[in-house]
Amino acid sequence: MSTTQLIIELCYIVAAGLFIFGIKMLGSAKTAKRGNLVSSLGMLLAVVATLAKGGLDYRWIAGGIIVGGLIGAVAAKRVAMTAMPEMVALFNGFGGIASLLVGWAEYHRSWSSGFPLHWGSLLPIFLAVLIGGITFTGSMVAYGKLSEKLSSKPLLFPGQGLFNALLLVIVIGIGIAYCMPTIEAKYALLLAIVGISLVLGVLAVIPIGGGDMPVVISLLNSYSGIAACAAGFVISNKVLIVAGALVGASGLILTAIMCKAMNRSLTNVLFSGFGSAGGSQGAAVEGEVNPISADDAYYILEAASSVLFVPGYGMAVAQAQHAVRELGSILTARGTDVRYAVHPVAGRMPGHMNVLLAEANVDYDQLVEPDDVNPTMGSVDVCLVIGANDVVNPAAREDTTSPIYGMPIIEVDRARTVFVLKRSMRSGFAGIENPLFFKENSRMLFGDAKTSITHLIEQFKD
Amino acid sequence: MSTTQLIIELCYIVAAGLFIFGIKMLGSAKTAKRGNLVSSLGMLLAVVATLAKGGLDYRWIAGGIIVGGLIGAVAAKRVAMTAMPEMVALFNGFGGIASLLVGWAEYHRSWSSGFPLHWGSLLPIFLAVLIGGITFTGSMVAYGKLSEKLSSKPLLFPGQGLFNALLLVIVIGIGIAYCMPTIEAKYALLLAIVGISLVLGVLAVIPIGGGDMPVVISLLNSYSGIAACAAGFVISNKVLIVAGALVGASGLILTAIMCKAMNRSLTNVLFSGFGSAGGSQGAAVEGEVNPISADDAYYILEAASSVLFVPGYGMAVAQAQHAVRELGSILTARGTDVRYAVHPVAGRMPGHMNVLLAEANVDYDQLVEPDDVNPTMGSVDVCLVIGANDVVNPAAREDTTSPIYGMPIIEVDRARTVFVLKRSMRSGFAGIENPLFFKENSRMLFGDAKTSITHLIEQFKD
Amino acid sequence: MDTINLLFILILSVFIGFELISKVPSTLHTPLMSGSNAISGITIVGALLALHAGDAHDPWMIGLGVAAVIFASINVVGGYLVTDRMLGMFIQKRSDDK
Amino acid sequence: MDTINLLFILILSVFIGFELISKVPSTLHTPLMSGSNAISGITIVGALLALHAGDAHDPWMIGLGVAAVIFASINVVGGYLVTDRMLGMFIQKRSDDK
Amino acid sequence: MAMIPASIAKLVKLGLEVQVEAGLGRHIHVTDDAYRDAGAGITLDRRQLIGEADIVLRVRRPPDDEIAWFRQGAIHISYLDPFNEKELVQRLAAAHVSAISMEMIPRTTLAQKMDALSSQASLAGYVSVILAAERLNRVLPMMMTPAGTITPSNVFVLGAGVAGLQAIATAKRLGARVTAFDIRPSSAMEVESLGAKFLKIDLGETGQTKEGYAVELSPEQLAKQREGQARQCAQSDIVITTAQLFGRKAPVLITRDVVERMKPGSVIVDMAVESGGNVEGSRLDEEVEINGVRILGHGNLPGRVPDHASQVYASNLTNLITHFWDSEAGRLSLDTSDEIMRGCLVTHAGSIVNERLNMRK
Amino acid sequence: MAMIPASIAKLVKLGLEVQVEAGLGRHIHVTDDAYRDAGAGITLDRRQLIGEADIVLRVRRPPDDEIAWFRQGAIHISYLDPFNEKELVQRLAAAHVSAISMEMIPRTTLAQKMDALSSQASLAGYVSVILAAERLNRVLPMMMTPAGTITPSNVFVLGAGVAGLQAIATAKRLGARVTAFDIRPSSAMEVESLGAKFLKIDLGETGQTKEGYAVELSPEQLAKQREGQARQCAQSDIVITTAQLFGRKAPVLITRDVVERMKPGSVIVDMAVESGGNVEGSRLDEEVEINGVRILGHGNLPGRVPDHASQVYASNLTNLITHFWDSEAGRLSLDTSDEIMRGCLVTHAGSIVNERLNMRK
Ligand SMILES: NC(=O)c1ccc[n+]([C@@H]2O[C@H](COP(=O)([O-])OP(=O)(O)OC[C@H]3O[C@@H](n4cnc5c(N)ncnc54)[C@H](OP(=O)(O)O)[C@@H]3O)[C@@H](O)[C@H]2O)c1
Ligand SMILES: NC(=O)c1ccc[n+]([C@@H]2O[C@H](COP(=O)([O-])OP(=O)(O)OC[C@H]3O[C@@H](n4cnc5c(N)ncnc54)[C@H](OP(=O)(O)O)[C@@H]3O)[C@@H](O)[C@H]2O)c1
Ligand SMILES: NC(=O)c1ccc[n+]([C@@H]2O[C@H](COP(=O)([O-])OP(=O)(O)OC[C@H]3O[C@@H](n4cnc5c(N)ncnc54)[C@H](O)[C@@H]3O)[C@@H](O)[C@H]2O)c1
Ligand SMILES: NC(=O)c1ccc[n+]([C@@H]2O[C@H](COP(=O)([O-])OP(=O)(O)OC[C@H]3O[C@@H](n4cnc5c(N)ncnc54)[C@H](O)[C@@H]3O)[C@@H](O)[C@H]2O)c1
Repeated sequence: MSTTQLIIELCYIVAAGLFIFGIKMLGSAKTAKRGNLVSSLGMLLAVVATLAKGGLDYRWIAGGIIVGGLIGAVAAKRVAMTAMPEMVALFNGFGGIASLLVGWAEYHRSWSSGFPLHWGSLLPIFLAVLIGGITFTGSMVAYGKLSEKLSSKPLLFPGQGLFNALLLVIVIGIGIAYCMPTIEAKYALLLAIVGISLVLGVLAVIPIGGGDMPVVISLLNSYSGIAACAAGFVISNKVLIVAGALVGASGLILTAIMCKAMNRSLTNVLFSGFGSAGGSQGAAVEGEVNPISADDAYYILEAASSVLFVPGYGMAVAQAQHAVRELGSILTARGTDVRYAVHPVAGRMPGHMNVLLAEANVDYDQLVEPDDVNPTMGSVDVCLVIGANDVVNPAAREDTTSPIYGMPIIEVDRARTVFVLKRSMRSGFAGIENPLFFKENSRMLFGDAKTSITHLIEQFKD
Repeated sequence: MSTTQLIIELCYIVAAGLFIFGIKMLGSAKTAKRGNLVSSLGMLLAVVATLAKGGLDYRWIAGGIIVGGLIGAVAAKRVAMTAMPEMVALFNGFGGIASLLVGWAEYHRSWSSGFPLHWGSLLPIFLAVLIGGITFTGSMVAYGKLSEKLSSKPLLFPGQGLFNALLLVIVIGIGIAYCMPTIEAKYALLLAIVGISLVLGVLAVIPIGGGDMPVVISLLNSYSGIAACAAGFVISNKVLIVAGALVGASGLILTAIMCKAMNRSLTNVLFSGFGSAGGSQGAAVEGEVNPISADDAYYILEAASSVLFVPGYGMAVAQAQHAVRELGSILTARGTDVRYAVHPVAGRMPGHMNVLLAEANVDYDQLVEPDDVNPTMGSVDVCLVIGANDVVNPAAREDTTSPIYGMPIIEVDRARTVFVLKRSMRSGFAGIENPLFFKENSRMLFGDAKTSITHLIEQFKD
Repeated sequence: MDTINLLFILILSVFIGFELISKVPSTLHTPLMSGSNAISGITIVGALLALHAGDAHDPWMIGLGVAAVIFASINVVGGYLVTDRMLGMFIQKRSDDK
Repeated sequence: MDTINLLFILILSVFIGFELISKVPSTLHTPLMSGSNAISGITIVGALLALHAGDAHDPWMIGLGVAAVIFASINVVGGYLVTDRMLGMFIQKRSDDK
Repeated sequence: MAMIPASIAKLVKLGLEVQVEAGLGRHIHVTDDAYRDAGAGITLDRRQLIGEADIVLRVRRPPDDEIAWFRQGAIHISYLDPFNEKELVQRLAAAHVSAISMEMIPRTTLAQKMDALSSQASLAGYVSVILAAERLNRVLPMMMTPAGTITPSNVFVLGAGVAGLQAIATAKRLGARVTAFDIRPSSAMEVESLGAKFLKIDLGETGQTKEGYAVELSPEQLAKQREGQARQCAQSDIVITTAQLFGRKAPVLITRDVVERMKPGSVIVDMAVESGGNVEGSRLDEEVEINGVRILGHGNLPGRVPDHASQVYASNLTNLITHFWDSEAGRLSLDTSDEIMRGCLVTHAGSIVNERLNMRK
Repeated sequence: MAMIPASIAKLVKLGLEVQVEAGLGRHIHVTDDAYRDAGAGITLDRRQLIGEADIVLRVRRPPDDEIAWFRQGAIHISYLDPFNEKELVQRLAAAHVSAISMEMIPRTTLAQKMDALSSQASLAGYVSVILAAERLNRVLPMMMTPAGTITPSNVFVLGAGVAGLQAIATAKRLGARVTAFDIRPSSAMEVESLGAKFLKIDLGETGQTKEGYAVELSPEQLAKQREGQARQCAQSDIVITTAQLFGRKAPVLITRDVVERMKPGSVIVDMAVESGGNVEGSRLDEEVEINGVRILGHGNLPGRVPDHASQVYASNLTNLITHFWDSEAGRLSLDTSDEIMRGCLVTHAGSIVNERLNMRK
């Protein structure tokens, strides 16, 4: 190995390390800005090392970099704060198409030189092109939806799911053929792959509503990492493989986190065409109880900007008041708006909740009565119902035959998301069923209230 | 590449993955047992894959594995629970010598075949032999000390540090010579390296006291990983490299953690010959303040089995009572013995601490008076002094000229470790200096008491 | 052998990628996405290598290569800059809070 | 090139190693040490490979190889078993607590 | 206790015309002018006041002589103690007064807002502890002081209904060690939900009416209970008894010999004194001292915090009227198909209509 | 208040012979036998008791006629109020009695254990709140009930010394909203250390003696303070005043017009009433009502929890004797080179030896 080559490879190793540190640092508020710098340093190093390799067509390269760099820089500087997510989508799409082009170019070189490639090289080319293509058009559609150049509504046509699946099967079939040594006319196959991948990208994103675009972009971002990784295999370049794999893997994790914060599953985001089908689906799940784990609840709570605690007799039984107050303080410290709604009959004596909350040093000013909080319930992101039952029973509003019909309740069911912390599906003092537990925006966090809250707190600390 | 070879390599990849999961799982109580299983599966896979390679001398191999395996199994089954750490030391030493032998054998093969090796192979051989040798004898000495076959006291002779350093320099010199293509008589050099490495291992561990052996074993364990890694480079075997590097890196982290839990630095463990030099050194650091971070304090607290909280006016000012109680509950839940020592004049009114601790729901039964706790202070692992000052001032006992001489205090300075949580070095109500802060077993955890305690709590949660 | 090595590297990188981030505050979701999007622009290295001096005669190669370089450059440069701006806002907001 | 690949692999592994454990409860220190000690017995793979059939004529090679295999086997087998016993005690103790 | 202006304003807003007897709010420092500002008229003559009213609100039962003043069909809402005041009830029925008894409001979740027993009992529970603390010769909380450690006082609460629970909470707040006992099966958890200790005495099967009230114990059970409690009482500095049986005489839980075994200087508050007393020797509205132990038999404990007692009673009344107000007809609907009304309406249209009352006869 | 057996046992163990006047512990329910069991002798005749004693312990100053009964050189330990009882001090000096004044014990960390002012003030602070709560027409804590929300009462504590702080703590415990004010610079932090609010009034420079006592305010400052407080008082349901100036008359902080602006039904506890009172119109041992506001002027508040008051006072005395006991000589060492003894010894060997006292003359 020549010394230059050695140095280049060492630079790649260092660059890979810088990417690792960069991503890690981006994950925490304190170091994020520096993390971005570190990773950009890694990029610079990788590019410089590559250029040092020699034998490249520097004029074209210079031209390309200058043009691309300028466009990128201007776009990044000009974009309005609010339009940043769509700009990221755009950039991401460009990364995808670049990977597609790299794969294509590599095939083109072998084709024009007449030197046939091994399947070990053809497979990565196929993957780079396919995933790069999907990423490109998918990102473009996402960009269009976010910037409202396209309708942000999900666009559905009958049989769409089936059609997409078919297309995918076809392209994979073509890909297999493409890799087979016996099959000729590979260039045509490649072009077919390019075409189908571009179509697939559009079709995959079109049916998703604008509100879910951030998740989609994050997923596409992971894809573009995978595409880069595939491109790395095409040209046997380790830094591409490492960086691509890092982005691919961490992007998947980030996507999962974002889904959790939206209280959705990835499948649900990708395939439900939620925005349009939401209504009917909501009715369909009625009568179903949705349990949630403290781990998952964390992501939703973490993303909330307004949280309402609704304590009841169960909080007293669990003696969870201190834990509740602590969770409240943590949220407050993070800038979340936190209040405690005390229902007059919560607990087993008048003022039961007051005694406990005062013991735990909850500020009197944070306590609100049902009448004060109900009108603004719609703007509450998360309601934590802590061992309360009768006092949050929507039957009091909805079911004229209910023995508590007409009682003013805390209308937690009108909050965006409701967590109900209790041990089982048992009823409360009044002995009546609570339809709240079956509402679509309710999540049951089963277990002793103190344990559950402590769990939630633990999630916040590390 | 042949298909067998491909499969072998894939097995190696899987084995590496199993090691990664195994170590990760070993780090948490819930999964540790399964983690060990997972990693042993990885080992099995790696061994089987290697055997599948063909062309090996299977009779000798079978013999070796059976003999070694039997010895290992019997030793592991027979060893008394209490003697396990020394058994680990022994095993670890064997791992080290095995790496040494692998390196040696590889050199021997090239030597006997007359095919000279490149420096890129000689360097790993040198490292494998050197580190393997140090690990071997070092571990043996550690074993001897722990099993009390050797005196567990540190053994020192004058100029020892200098001598060790010299030896290290010499062996590195020889190593460089060994790698140089121009130098002949490499076999002699190798034997010299073997010899010196064995001596070095003994000399490095002999001066360390028996109490520090766990840390030493952990460090040597990391070394044996590095040796295996070097051996991996010798034979260009990836699974060796990965597994060795994993053990080397995670072993270093574990060593650092163990040092922190002992409130020591690694340098201090390795070079102080602490047990013997401790006395004089103690006197030397008098008058010095040792600050500590909450992160580091965590490791000590985590390892404590008996903790005493000593609240004072500062806890009241910081309104840290809830946080203190929470930390107490966490410790109690982990099986730590937790008490709260309330000094009669702590705070600014009689019963000041009682009011606050009662508010935070600290059980009356956990409160102790100075008279009760002082006699058993020697068995307290960690004393957390939370914004108390005058009431823990040893001047009341030691300094006849002190204005508080004769006052009964809480004698926290007699606990194994004392953390003093306060914001500065300022004095308390009585306006007098506190020699406690300068004691060797004291660590100042500066900052607002509530913030510090919250920090500590955070460390416990993840 | 080389492919196996690359596969090894891939697997290890994926492991690292999965370990790297676990709990990201929601305010950082977008910047993190944007930052790692910039990293995925590493494909620029592939683009550069596509522009072999030896291929200068083939306009197709040049076309594909230059297009790849341009797109990748946009991704890299734009990605890093936009991330930096986002994080700038973020830090500003945090100091405003105080 | 091969060495570079191995170096790449080494570096990535070291990264993973550093990330793997962060906060280990003190009761697990010894088992963890013991468990990873068993892993460091991976050098057994090297020992096996040292016993090439082709070297059967050289008693030195056989001696070094067999010794290496024996020592490494002790490390591996003993290491895993002793770790397992330790963890057994540990789990027992924890269930006793309840 | 009396109506407060804020509640009057609510009634006026509902469309009622409200008249207030002059000087009504004197003892809670509310002037006639304040009522007038809230929209009420002031009437000097009580006879006229009652004679003209469709609905009469008051705290206690009407004196016998006033019953004649009512219009036929008038509604009278107050405490009535109908199980013991049989004669009064008959007289009200005879006068064709529709009488609603506040203590008969069912203890359901929906009826809580008009449940005066609960709201008053809660205040009484608080007052009982304050009163006991004031009379006790020690302090309640623990204090570790330079002059030695002051151990926390022991408080024992017998009967953990609404009043008992509030007493527990208040004593806990003051730092006492609190133990409690009750015979209802669900009460152990309720006591522990306030962080206090529940005394375990095995009485065998005990019951609870569907209304939530305790069922009377058998004599053997009662004996067992007394025995189980005796030691706890002896250790306690304050004992607060709240045990009541709805509509019956309260059980005697603390006999004289138990009192005598208590520490001199301790205090007993007998909150059941008005319905016969839980403590042997307690006397209504008196403080009896036996062997250095003070037994407080103050009736009407909520009356010691008249401001709040008035506030909550007035709210209960207002909530009741609001709940049953038929704004179209402009009158109170006395429809006994409603569970709450069926529970609390005692007399109507010339007869005694209450099931529970009729059953008990 | 009286000596308790546990303390006597300590003294006996130290080697002292202890005689107790018969019937001493009656009001704290301690029998003579209990004292006897602890090792004390019982003497019926006080004259004999005093005449034979080397050390006499009591709570209050000796009556004038008893001074003649003392042996020359006898030591007398009690409260003396020496700044105001000049004549008494002179008489004690003349009788060659070595008098130790409990209120003159320095407020240092070391002397805490014998500091009776602190230990009694602490109890008094607790009692003041319990008393006020008992007299108030409302409850202290917040309660959100079906019959409306009961807002927490406002408590305002003036003077945050030992008594004030304990009052703050007790009121906080009961769930009140507590605000406090004091003129010592360090007190804001002390108040906040109990979770209460400190009222900010800018008085300019205020001081604190090296003993920790407040320095008297200038008339302008006092005026400023009164003005700053007035609004807080008007909002408060309970006001507790504890402001004292060591050895001087207490400042008048609440004038009549402020009282008149308070809500009827509120309560003021004037804890400084014995040294002149902080509240205009308060009278020692009386409850005065002005415009519906009750002003409690009870003296000797700790006497309302006599058990604990006795316990801590007895500990203080015992700690003092133990501290100065010269076991070799078998007597109390009256060495005035000791800071504490210098502070509290008032008369010795026929003359008044106390610096602070002599300075003030
Ligand atoms: N305020 C008063 O004066 C008073 C007096 C008497 C009765 N009440 C009545 O009590 C009721 C009060 O309503 P509420 O909503 O406060 O309580 P609730 O309706 O009685 O419901 C309490 C809920 O807490 C849950 N729970 C119990 N222990 C728990 C634990 N350790 N951890 C988590 N959850 C636990 C129970 O569900 P799981 O069993 O599934 O965990 C139960 O459904 C009203 O019906 C009211 O009328 C009030
Ligand atoms: N009990 C009574 O009745 C009474 C009454 C009056 C006076 N005293 C006197 O008060 C003293 C009580 O002793 P003590 O040990 O409790 O207190 P202390 O000696 O006064 O010391 C309190 C310490 O707390 C620290 N601190 C203050 N705020 C803090 C915060 N936010 N976070 C962390 N640390 C904080 C201060 O150090 P930094 O400034 O460095 O943080 C200070 O050194 C005795 O001298 C006693 O005589 C007692
Ligand atoms: N639905 C609601 O919102 C609501 C509101 C208030 C009360 N309640 C229920 O009403 C019921 C009665 O409450 P209350 O406070 O009016 O009760 P109460 O005043 O009738 O009796 C007080 C307590 O004394 C207890 N008692 C009776 N005999 C006893 C004995 N021998 N020893 C010890 N204790 C004895 C009772 O169990 C009760 O808890 C309770 O079950 C309560 O939960 C329900
Ligand atoms: N060293 C110790 O351990 C110890 C023990 C007890 C008390 N002390 C100190 O002794 C000092 C006196 O305590 P105390 O309780 O006996 O005081 P005190 O009874 O003499 O006075 C009570 C409070 O009234 C305040 N005051 C005076 N004039 C006032 C005014 N115009 N307005 C408002 N407040 C006014 C004083 O500052 C004091 O805090 C305090 O500084 C206390 O910290 C120290």
